[in-house]
Amino acid sequence: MFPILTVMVALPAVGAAVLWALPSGARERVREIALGITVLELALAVALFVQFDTAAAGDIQFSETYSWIPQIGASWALGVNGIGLLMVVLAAILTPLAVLAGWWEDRDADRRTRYLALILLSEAFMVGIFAARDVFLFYVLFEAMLIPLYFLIGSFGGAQRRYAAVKFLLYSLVGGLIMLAGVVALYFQGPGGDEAFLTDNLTDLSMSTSTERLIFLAFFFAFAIKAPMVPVHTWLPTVAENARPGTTALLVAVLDKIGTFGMLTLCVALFPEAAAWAAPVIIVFAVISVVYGGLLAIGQRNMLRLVSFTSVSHFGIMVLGIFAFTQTSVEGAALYMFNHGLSTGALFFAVGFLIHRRGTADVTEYGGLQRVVPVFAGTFLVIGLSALALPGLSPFISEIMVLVGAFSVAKAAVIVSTFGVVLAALYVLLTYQKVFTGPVPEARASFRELTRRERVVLWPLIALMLVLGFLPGIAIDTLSDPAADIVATVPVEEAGQ
Amino acid sequence: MDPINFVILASILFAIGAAAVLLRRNAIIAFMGVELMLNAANLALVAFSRMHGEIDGQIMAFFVLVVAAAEVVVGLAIIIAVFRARQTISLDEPAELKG
Amino acid sequence: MVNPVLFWIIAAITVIPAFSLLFARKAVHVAMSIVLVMVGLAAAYITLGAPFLGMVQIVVYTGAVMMLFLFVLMLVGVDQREDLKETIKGQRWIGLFTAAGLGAFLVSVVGRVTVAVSDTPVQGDPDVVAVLLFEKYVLVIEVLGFLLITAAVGALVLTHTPRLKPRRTQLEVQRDRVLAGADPVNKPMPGVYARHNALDVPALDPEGQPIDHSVSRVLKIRNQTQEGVEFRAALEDPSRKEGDR
Amino acid sequence: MLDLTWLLIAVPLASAAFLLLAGRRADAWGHWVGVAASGTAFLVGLGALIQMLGEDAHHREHAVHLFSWIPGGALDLDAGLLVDPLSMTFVMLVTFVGTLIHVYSVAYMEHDPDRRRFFAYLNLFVAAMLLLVLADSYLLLFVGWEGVGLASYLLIGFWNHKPEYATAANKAFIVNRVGDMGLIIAMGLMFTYFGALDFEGVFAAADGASTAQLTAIGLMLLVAACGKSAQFPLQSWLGDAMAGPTPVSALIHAATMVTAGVYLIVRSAPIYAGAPAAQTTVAAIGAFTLILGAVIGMAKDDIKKALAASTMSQIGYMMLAAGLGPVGYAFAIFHLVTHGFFKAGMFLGAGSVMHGMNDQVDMRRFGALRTAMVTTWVTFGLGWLAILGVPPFSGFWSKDKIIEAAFVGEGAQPWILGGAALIGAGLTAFYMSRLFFMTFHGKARWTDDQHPHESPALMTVPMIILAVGSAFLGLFLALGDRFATWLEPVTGHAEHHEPVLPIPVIMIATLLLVALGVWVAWRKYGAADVPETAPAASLATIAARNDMFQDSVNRGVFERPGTHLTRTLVYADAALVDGAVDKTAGGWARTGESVRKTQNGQVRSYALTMLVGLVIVILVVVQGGL
Repeated sequence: MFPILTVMVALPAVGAAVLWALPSGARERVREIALGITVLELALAVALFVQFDTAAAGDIQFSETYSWIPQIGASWALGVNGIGLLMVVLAAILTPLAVLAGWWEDRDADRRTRYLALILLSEAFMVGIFAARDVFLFYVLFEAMLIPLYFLIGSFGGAQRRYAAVKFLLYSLVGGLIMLAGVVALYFQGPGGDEAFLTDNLTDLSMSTSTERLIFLAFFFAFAIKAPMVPVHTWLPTVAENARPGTTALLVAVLDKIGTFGMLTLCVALFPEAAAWAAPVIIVFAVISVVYGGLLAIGQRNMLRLVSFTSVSHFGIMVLGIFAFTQTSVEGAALYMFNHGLSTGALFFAVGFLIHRRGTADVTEYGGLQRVVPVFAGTFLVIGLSALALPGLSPFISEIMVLVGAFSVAKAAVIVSTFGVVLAALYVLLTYQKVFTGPVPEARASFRELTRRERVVLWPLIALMLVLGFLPGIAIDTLSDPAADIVATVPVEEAGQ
Repeated sequence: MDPINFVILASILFAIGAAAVLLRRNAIIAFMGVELMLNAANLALVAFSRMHGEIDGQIMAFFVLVVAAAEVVVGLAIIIAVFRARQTISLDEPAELKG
Repeated sequence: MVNPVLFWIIAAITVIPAFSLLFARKAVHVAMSIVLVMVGLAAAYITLGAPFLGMVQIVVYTGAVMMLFLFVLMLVGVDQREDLKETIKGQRWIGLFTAAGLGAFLVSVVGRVTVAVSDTPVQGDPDVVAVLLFEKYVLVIEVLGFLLITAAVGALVLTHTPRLKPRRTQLEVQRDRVLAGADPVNKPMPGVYARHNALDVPALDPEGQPIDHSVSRVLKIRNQTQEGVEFRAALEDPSRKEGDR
Repeated sequence: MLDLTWLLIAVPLASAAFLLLAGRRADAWGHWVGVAASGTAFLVGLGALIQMLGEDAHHREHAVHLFSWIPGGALDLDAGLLVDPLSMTFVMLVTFVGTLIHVYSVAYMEHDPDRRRFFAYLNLFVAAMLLLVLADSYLLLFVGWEGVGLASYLLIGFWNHKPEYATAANKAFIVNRVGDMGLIIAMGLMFTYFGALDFEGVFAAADGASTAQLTAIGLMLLVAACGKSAQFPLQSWLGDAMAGPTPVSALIHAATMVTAGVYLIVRSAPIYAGAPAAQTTVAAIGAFTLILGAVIGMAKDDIKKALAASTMSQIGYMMLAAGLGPVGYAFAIFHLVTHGFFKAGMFLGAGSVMHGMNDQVDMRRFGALRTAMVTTWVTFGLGWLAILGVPPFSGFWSKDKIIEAAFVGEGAQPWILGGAALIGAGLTAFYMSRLFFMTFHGKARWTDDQHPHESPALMTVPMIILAVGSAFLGLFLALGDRFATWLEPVTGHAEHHEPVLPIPVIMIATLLLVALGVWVAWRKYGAADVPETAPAASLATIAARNDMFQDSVNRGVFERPGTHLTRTLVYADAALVDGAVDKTAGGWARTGESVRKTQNGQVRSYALTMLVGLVIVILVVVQGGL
């Protein structure tokens, strides 16, 4: 069988190497090359999606297993179920758009080459992580991911980019370190042998309750940092403020999903009892994230920080959905991971375009632009509305599935979370109001309408959100079975909130 | 008289050598302190050899002697190299090791 | 057993000079004291039944090592005096305390130990040692040989001053001189006939013309030079006779 | 034709999308596309209505399956339309009145450079409202529900270059969102208790559900309805919503948006049937709001705001009726329909007045317009008579029935609700007459730059049509209880209950109060001179002029504490949460700094350290060994 997943990991990685190897003279067309590679990757992802057997969405498909370090039982094992499939597709969709969105950055061809190579490298790692079927491989990629990101944030970005990069690195490393302890502990609990780290071999382990809980917490902590949950979220606004919008879009839209993805496919799937034990507390933190993120988003003047706080809020909803352990809520959370990627990605891109025009992310510097750039305003509004989960756009479906699905388990949590709905309206509309409404500014001609390239970045995302808003079945079909499997493993406890 | 007294003598010489290394800033003098420490060890070895009636202790001392000679050669060469570079042999001057 | 008197003599000629390590200001003095210590140690070895080692000690230490030290001191400058004032905070007292403590501790421990002394003292004569060295420990000897060679080479490398620029050939030196405006050959020497002190008389070129710059600038300023013309005139004067003027 | 009902939503939606995407090229003719889309929807609806009328009364409920929406898993939901007499009523109202408003807007917005966009939003509004009323599940209804909110946001903020208008738009959307919370929670409850979100499944399960469950759902639905229908305590957005162009106000107040709440309550009849407490709450909220709206309406000098207050009050009537159960459902919808006509007519009339008066909205600067704008005067007058409930105009047939129904019941409830409805009728008569007289009668108080003139035919024709409706629709529908019978398959058969007072007494009392209201208004505003600036007034009047301080209350209770909370949190996030991390990192850095100092680069110092370590090791070894 054609090793499509390995190819999908290798393609961008090789592409990055090629870009690096290009002699200085040949770097003029580097953007086109990078775009070509990412589009090819997207084509592969589409092929993957088409080939995917929806009827068996709960099973791992496109499996590949090669022995890697048999001494410790690590293997190069890839494969996706429905959830992993969607995340791989999401990564493949957003990377070419990130390349396009950053088209105007960097006049210097060498610098541009470095940036694009790092983006490609990130894509390779992202695909690898979402397809990893081996806990050790997952961990290695999880940590390796930090390398391109550290440079993406630290070398390309705003005034405090170094501070932001270090902060990001420290947070991630702390999480990764604790997770490493979990990985090692898991090895000793596992069956051992050549394939000790395959996730298939790690389910249904018999270990003592306290061991299981500790390992669960080790993994969960790392993922909670990645999917920024209050109170370990503060790295995200700093990074968002200082990194390039394109980088942040990839980071928040795809990479942070590793957190929720890991919670779903590792934490819950491998340690169901511990997950059920910890769920009430986690749900409390999730709800705090929802409200806290929303309130802080309202209080921001910097649009990049604002969007990152909205993500904190949305991640709270995803975590709530995961740890409510009902079929609908888990489906909704998994779907939200995808939809949030589209929505937030588009939002960061759009804010990036604004900053490109005016050079600041401060909302108070804007105003009255609706009359000047109506198309931009309309596009921005639609993207903003997707962030507040307006029906008709896909985030709505996932959000309502989480809220409605989790209601039976955690009534109080859901009721408090619905405040997030009001807060979402506030932060989106207030931002739109400050940027686009009000008296038409004096220097109206200096503000350019959305260019064709920018439309190519934003409109496909909007189209996708519309299609999935009305026909979410395309995605849900691949999620139902995995969600059902996960829910089935968790011991049901009737105690509600 | 018991040969153990030579071991006591060796201990005293060793302590004096160590104190020289710690307290003198002249590299050559400190280096001589090192030599004294080595010789103190040798004395102890020979004394043990005498006490146990085994000749191997002397052989060990012989080896130490050879190694010490090699060490002196290299050490003095280093001192000269440093002197050429800095015109001083004070141990307090080279502070590149500062963290 | 060892003669106590001998022991005390050895103790005296080792410990007392050893203190010069701590108190003597001049490195030369220290080195000379250490020579004494080494001799004392050699005596101790001989006393303890290791005559070969004692000889080697004298040859190697007093003869080679300490001489090497003295050579280095010559290179570095014998008169390098050391300021005994301590610069590192606490170093002197902690160092003294630790060293003294170590010594006291070792002495107290060793002093409490009683070891049965062998009744059959071995004598480390050269033939005995030689057999042992080249039979039982031959491999170690070989390795030590390597070590010594390496150390020697290392010392050469360390003390070697590398030539940073290529050596200038004579041709280059000469070319630079001419380019700088020097005479192509040696400067003409002043004076033709030693009728005066000759330094104040300019040389004559092949055409018989005086060469001004062959006379020291200083003499010209002092007006102590002779015009060459005057001499030439005298030279060409047919009425000139030997012993005129 | 019934199978084509999806066109009702699709056509305006497609038209909206087309108009938005077409760009400036479509500026010249785009508005006619909008009118055509709305008109097409009306024709489709009309076809469906005719087909439905041809069917047996008990087979008029049609489920139109559209597509599988959320498949698989526990929440298996299809998108489908429910076409029954109730939704058909709304379809006709929305498309008919909506189309008239479209036509009117062609002329009203003629000079606006963004007219094309305006029509796109109007079409979106109509499509969303139709989706709302046609949906066959609460979730799909919610899509329309939010769509209506979005469209209203876009239209209220249409002239958003004025900051206060943009704020008004935000306010409308956000207050509505508070109501939406109720709907989301209600859906959560339904899914938890009944495992379904479609009407069929929910209503089937509601039969066996406990009162507590149904009450909880009912109250949450009421919260949603309050938001959308501007009922107390979520009424504050309605007045500010006048920021939008006047046709928008007509659309919001007559055909779409505010009626959605009433629809939701009536549609959820099976839930309220098992939750009397929730029902009573609905009625109480309705009664309170109808008085509140009327009181506010009495003090407003802005013609549009007075009309807005009147809407609030009239919707209060409908909510009151809806809260009475099967007795009132039909009348709630009946009043909704007649109100749709006369309120749309009056708003369009107000727009016509503004059109002729340079966008002046202060009634104190109007007066004597009957001479200048005859058509407007007549059509507005018909609407006025209708809302007053003067027989035989439309309002009489619907409102009188509600007042009668309010008096049905036991204990104190009928007296309170009935009394409120009765007093409300008198108050309505007063403030509407005040509005009418101040605008069209008395002396002219125009400013110098105003030259009132009649509006073009494109504006007057819709007004005339609506006026005819205001006049006769009620009579037509009331004859032989036509309308109640038509709705019976949905609302259930209402058994006849006797009010606590005889019906003629109620009717006469109502008419007397109305007459009194008109007379007082005439004395004060028709016959007497009206000062051009508002005179100093009592505390009560000031309160009414300020919407009963609703904004101050909101500001004091929610906005200011909210702002402070946000600011505090932003500060705390930086200082405490982030600060804790930074402090930890800083602490380690300082530890490193101090440890670094021991690496002073002095060889002798290192030697000392080594020796000390050696001594310690020897001590440990020896002491341990000895």
